Amino acid sequence: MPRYGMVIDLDKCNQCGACVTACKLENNVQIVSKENAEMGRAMFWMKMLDTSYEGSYPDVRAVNVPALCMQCDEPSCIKVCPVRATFKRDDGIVAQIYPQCIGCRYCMANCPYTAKVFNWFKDEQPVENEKCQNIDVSVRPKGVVEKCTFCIHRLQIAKEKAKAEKRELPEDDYVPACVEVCASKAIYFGDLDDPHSKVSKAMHDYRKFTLQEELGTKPKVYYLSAKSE
Amino acid sequence: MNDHQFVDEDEVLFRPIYQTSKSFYILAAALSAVLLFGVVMYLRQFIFGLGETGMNEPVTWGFYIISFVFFIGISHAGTLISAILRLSKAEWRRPITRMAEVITGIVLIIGGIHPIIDLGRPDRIMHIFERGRLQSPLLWDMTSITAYFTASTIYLYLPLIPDIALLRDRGGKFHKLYEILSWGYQGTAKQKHVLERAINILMVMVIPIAISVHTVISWIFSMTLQPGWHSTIFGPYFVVGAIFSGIAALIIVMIIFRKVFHFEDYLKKIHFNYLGTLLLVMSLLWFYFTFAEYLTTFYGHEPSEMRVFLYKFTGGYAPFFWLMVFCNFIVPVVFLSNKKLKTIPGILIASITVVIGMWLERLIIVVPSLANPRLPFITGIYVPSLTEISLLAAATAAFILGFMGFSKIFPLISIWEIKEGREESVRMVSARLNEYLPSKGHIRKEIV
Amino acid sequence: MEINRRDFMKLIGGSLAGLAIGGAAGAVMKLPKSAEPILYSGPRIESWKLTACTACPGGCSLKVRLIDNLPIQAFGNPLSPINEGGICSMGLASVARLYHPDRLTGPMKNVNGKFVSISYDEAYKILKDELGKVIDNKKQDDVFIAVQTESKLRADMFKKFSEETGFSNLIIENFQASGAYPYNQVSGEAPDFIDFDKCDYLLNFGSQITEVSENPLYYTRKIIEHRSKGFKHTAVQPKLTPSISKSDDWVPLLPVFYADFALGIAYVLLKDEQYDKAFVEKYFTGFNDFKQYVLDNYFPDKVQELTGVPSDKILQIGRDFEKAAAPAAYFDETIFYNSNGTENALAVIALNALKGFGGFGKLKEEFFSKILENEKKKEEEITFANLKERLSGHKAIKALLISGSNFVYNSPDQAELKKQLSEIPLIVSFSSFVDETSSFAHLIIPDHDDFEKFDLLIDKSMGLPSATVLQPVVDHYYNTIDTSDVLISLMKDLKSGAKIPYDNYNDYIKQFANKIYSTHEGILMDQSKPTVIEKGLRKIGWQTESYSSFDDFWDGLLDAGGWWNPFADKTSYNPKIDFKTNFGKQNASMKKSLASLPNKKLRLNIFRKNLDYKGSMSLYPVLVEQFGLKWTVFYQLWAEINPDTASKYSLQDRSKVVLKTSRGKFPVFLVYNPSVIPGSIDVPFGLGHTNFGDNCGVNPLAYSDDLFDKSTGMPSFSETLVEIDSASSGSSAYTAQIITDEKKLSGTQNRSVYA
Amino acid sequence: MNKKILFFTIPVICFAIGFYFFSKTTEQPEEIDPVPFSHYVHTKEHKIKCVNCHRGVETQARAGIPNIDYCSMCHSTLINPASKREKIIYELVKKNKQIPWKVYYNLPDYVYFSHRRHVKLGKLECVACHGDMTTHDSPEIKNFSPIMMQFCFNCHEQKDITTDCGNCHH
Amino acid sequence: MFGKIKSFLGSNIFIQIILLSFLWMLASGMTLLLINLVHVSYEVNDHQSASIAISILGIIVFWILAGILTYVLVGLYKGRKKGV
Repeated sequence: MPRYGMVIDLDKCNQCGACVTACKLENNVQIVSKENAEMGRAMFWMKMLDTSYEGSYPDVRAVNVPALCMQCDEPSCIKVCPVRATFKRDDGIVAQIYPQCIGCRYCMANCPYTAKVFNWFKDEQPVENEKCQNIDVSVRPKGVVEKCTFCIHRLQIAKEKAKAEKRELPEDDYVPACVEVCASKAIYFGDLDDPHSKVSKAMHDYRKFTLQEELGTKPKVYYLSAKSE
Repeated sequence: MNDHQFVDEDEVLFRPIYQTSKSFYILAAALSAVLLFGVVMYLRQFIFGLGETGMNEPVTWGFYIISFVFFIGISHAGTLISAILRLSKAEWRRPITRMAEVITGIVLIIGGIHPIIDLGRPDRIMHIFERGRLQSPLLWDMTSITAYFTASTIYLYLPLIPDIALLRDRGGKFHKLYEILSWGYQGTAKQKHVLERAINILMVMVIPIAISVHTVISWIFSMTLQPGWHSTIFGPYFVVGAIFSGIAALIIVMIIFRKVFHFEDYLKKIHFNYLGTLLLVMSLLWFYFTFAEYLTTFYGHEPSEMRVFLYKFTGGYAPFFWLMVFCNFIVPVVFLSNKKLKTIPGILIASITVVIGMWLERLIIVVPSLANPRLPFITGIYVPSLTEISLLAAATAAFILGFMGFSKIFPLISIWEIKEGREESVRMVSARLNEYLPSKGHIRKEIV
Repeated sequence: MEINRRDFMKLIGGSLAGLAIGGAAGAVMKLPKSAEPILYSGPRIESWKLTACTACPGGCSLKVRLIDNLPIQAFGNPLSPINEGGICSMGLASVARLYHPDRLTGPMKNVNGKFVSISYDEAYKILKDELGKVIDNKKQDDVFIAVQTESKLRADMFKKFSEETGFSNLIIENFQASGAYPYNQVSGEAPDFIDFDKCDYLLNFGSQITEVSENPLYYTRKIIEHRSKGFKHTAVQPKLTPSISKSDDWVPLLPVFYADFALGIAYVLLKDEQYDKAFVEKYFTGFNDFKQYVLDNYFPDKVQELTGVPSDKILQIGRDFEKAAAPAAYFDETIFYNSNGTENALAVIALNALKGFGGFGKLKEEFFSKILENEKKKEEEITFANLKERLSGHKAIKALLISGSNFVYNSPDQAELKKQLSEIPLIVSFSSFVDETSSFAHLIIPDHDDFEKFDLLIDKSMGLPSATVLQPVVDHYYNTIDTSDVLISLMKDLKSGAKIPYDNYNDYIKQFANKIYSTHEGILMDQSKPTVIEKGLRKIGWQTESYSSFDDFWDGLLDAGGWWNPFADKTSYNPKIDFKTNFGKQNASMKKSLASLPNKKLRLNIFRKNLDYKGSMSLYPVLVEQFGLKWTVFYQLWAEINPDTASKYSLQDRSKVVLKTSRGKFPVFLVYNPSVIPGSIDVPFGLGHTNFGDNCGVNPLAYSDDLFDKSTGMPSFSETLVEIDSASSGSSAYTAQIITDEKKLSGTQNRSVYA
Repeated sequence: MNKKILFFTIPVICFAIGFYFFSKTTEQPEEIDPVPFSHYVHTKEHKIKCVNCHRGVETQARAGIPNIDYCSMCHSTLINPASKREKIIYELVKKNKQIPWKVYYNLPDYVYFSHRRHVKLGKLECVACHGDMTTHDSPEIKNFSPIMMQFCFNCHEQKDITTDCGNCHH
Repeated sequence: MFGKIKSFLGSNIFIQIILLSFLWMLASGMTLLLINLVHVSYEVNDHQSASIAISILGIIVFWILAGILTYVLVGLYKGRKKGV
């Protein structure tokens, strides 16, 4: 069984935010109304954790970190879910089952990465986007929690293709949207256990770190940065 | 002594059941209006979604969870206190216990509903029963609250039986109801004995359950990794807070009914004195816990913890925090520790501030931690919406209404215990004293 | 217990009521609509088509995903040498434009302030007659054509049109072309590209090179690679943009001072006698005057007091520059967004000249200019400046044709411009939306959406000629028509006997492709990068693939999404340049006032984000949403200020502030940002559309002074002085309330300005 | 007294019933197709396989319903002039007017179901889920075998295929 | 016969028994629920032990409570004065 994970090379990332857009469009993440956005209900499965600044003027540098659900190996969100709506799959992806979720938002309260978002209202895509929704992903009903799934629908389809063509699932067949679009090739994705995969090679880089290691949630999203974070 | 005289004597306690003033109806109407409004607001929320509330990212829990914790806290007034008092054979408990237990009963229902109000998809509540996950603190909660509710209702019901019997014997309205509920109680020795025993068992049982309930509620928070929540003393801290607010609520209720139904010669100054002292003690205890909690945070100086800490002490929630300290510590200590101020009005003021302060404390615990998550980049603001406020009002209204309703069916002060007290306690106490005191003459002075 | 009739009735009634109520409750408890299955009938057959992205000058190759032949998503084409599968936010969002509710469904005629739709023939007739009249009484000079296109071929088509019909006042905004503009002034030709194989030091003047530039995605990859080789990249910019995150060094500097800074560096080179003497005396006419002038005026301390850049910094950069074997001082169109832009550009060119343009390169044989007949035209270019002066002067304009350009939104002090526009008797727009500019039009003949038309985006910035195909993904939904086709038929009708070798634009494209084919060079984009061996084989004239016929090639081109020539050779770029102008004379007063701020005044520095190119963002909700700051400020204009400056004016972080310029007041949400130049306020550009998609926020340009680059006519983005009008002490805890009344405020502001 | 109880309880029970039914009913669209399509005639009489019309079955997630130009491959000429039904489709083909098929098997969009996976890889017969459609001579008015989650579960369990929620729901 | 039943249905004791049975229903319902949850946790095997521990606690408490009430009510019923 593979163990999917991601490595984001911050030294390559040029903070263009294409991954964020790609994520929103790929997963039909709803674009909430202006009022809600101002109330802080904007929904992003992947977001550019915004600029904290290092150094003092004029030698300042901006630190932007693209952050998504860390797909922890020891997820703190699944510990508290009262209805098993979120759980860890065998391939390491932390799934969120929308039809099962009762919307108690306990998992959100317990996610140290604030990676989860909640459907405060019923899905309200602007008319511009209605016609170009991704049909592979369901539109979440109101009142459920959602989060990044490593584009799990892509995995399903890729697997099926591979099976239909009677071959193993090659590394590049399944990558999340954010990885696919990254212009500076800063995001690696794949099987962490497979020693030959790009991602596991990148994972053993000396610059590796994860967000909030001290919590022991064992994120499967690693970051590379020469500056010690 | 002859019966007739007694009935007269306790007539006051029966009066509320048989006589109803106009103001009662007016008040009831007003309150039910508030309640209704709350219901309507909830229906809106149910239809349009939780967006109707002021909650957002990352402040995903708001008023509902706060009032949930708060009301469950209040519930500790009752059963726990009366149980402890019963256990410690404090004679002055007799007129108090009933009200305390009633508070528990009503408030538990209200508190228990709140998590459901808070759900995004209440129509899927059945999922908890189908594929629930017992490891989730929410489920522990569900279990323990149900248990506590059952226990405390029974614990309320059993001491009520003799009074129901009395009411039944008087005849009049609700006759059938009383007949059913009294289970043919006639005060025979055997029945008394059975009742005694049951109550004694319950007494012992209720205390751990009650404590467990609030510990579990505190665990909802302390089991998470949120800064400001992930703390071991949360269990006792919450329990203390709960009892604290409980006593305050109890005092308020007592004083009000004393005034309204003229229970002056049942609820005497001395009762409030004792309760006041108890309140003072709890206040000090609460302060001790709070101090310990925040001192460790501050000393540890862990960055994410400190963000929450500063948010409370100097940041956006500073006003609420300091108001809380003022309400929960300064006011009670001032009013209750000094003889001149420790009058019934004084105690009332103290208790009211305490109730407010404890509500604030729940607020202080729930919101700031969520507003300052571990990743420092995302921070939230929480401004409650009309829906939430009206639902809080509705909950309060429901509480009062419940009490009023109860007062129209059952006596608010357990009559038989009063009677028993009059008949027995002098003898019992003196007997007891004889057990643990050397000489007899000495005792006479004490009692007479 | 016996039940009599009445009881029975009661019972029935009760049960019915119960049933009803129960039913009602049950109905309420049912799943909400959104959770019920959304029905997609149809087989959902998935298909992919390749086209090109036109959101910015880059011209990346897009891979569009269609379900039942409806495009729903766009990704990067992994085989394209330009973006190699990467794509930016704008490209991703672009599909939404196709379905945008505001898209014009057919030609529109402005009948006293209201647009009514008319048939194409009608519209065309009006246009033809009007232009015909103009031609008849020889008034071609009174007609202006404002075009903004990133496609060289489309631009070429317009040039052809102006040639044929004699409408000589043709303004073409094209990112690459305007980048080359100052070169045309001082020398014959512009360099084609930065030669990353040679270049070992990149000094970047104001170009957001990895965000919106000639070829952002290619540059992104290249610069990462470049730096990993240990070469330096220094950025000179007034704002810490994401591009700078990929540079080793940042010199915060206002665009006004670019020239001075560049010459300051030139001084270092000259002083150290480290410049490329051979090149200079060979190609640099008027060098001695230049040298003298620089040595007299630009010693570092002077530059420091002028620009505020510490002299040792200047020295250090100068030394880096002179040490480098092949340094490149790079600039692109963005350098002109300033009233002395051209001068800055010339200074930078001069700086390059001192090192013999070592970092730049040129294609061996000018591949495309062989093919493009109208590209090499060297006479005085008409720019937006001419239009401005014409508008302000009282020489009337008979007609104005607008294609793709939304210059009203993109120019400062719009109130004046709008008045002038409303006086023009005939404005014809080819825009497919009613945007700020085309709202003044009398006639709109909407162009196809970019997913509905043919084009060929040619590019040299990679050091290799490449042509990406822009092909229809769907056949056009509405009654729109390709502007170029309109032009062609106009040419035929207006100029009788005009010999036009193609009957529509697709034909033209095909012919162009045919020329590419006939060279038998290069390969299609359907295969990965050729290996060294392959290149070697090519050198000795081995064709890896050959097409039986042109049609063959054409089909292949469409499938592959483009053509490029990885085997093209490049040469060093060494043009003859001569400087008649001498620098530093322009707007000295402005510089002074910007350098030493008058009291209570701050600089308004408008910066651009990579989500918006010339105000095109507002069409895409997904971009507008992201345009916010720190995920807490959405759909409103914010301003970034240096904490020190803020404390001087006692402004709080995350508070609401009203800024006041000479043109009016506008509210902003003030946020601290330590990277902002002290004394300036940075506000983003791209919000505040009045009628073009999303209209949230404020367009700061509308409030800035009416300044343009003298020769290119590009608007100035960073020379307005602004002062704090009122600062409400709103701390973050009360944002919610603030935002609401800010909305009102901004609304009124807009009205007062646009009245 | 107990009459009162009766009067109380029965409405309550009714309430419960009403509640249950209204909340549970999954209402089926009841309109009849404009084209009186007969599975029987196509499959039994003309020996056409399911796959021939529902072409997606083995290649993609959706089986798909043929549109008019696919019908026209056979129906461009009258095969059996006697048949009244065939005339209708023949007319439609001539006018080249699309048939507004009713789709009775609406999968909720939060369920991922792939026909290819089940038919091609899983080697399932159509009958297994859809029931024997070949007997239907009259046009469909409802989904012949209403498929609930339990239905999937049974099969998955006995064939012991993963019943992991994340596998079908997202 | 029928009359007897009717009178029994009318009588207090019947209603009282119903009331009492409610409590038992609650207790047994709770038990069933907890057992079900334990069963589920075995199905998807996560932390069965925890579930079991919690459920044991819960079940015991509820049964004791039900027991106590029954004891009291039965006791009261038994302990009535004779001849009533």
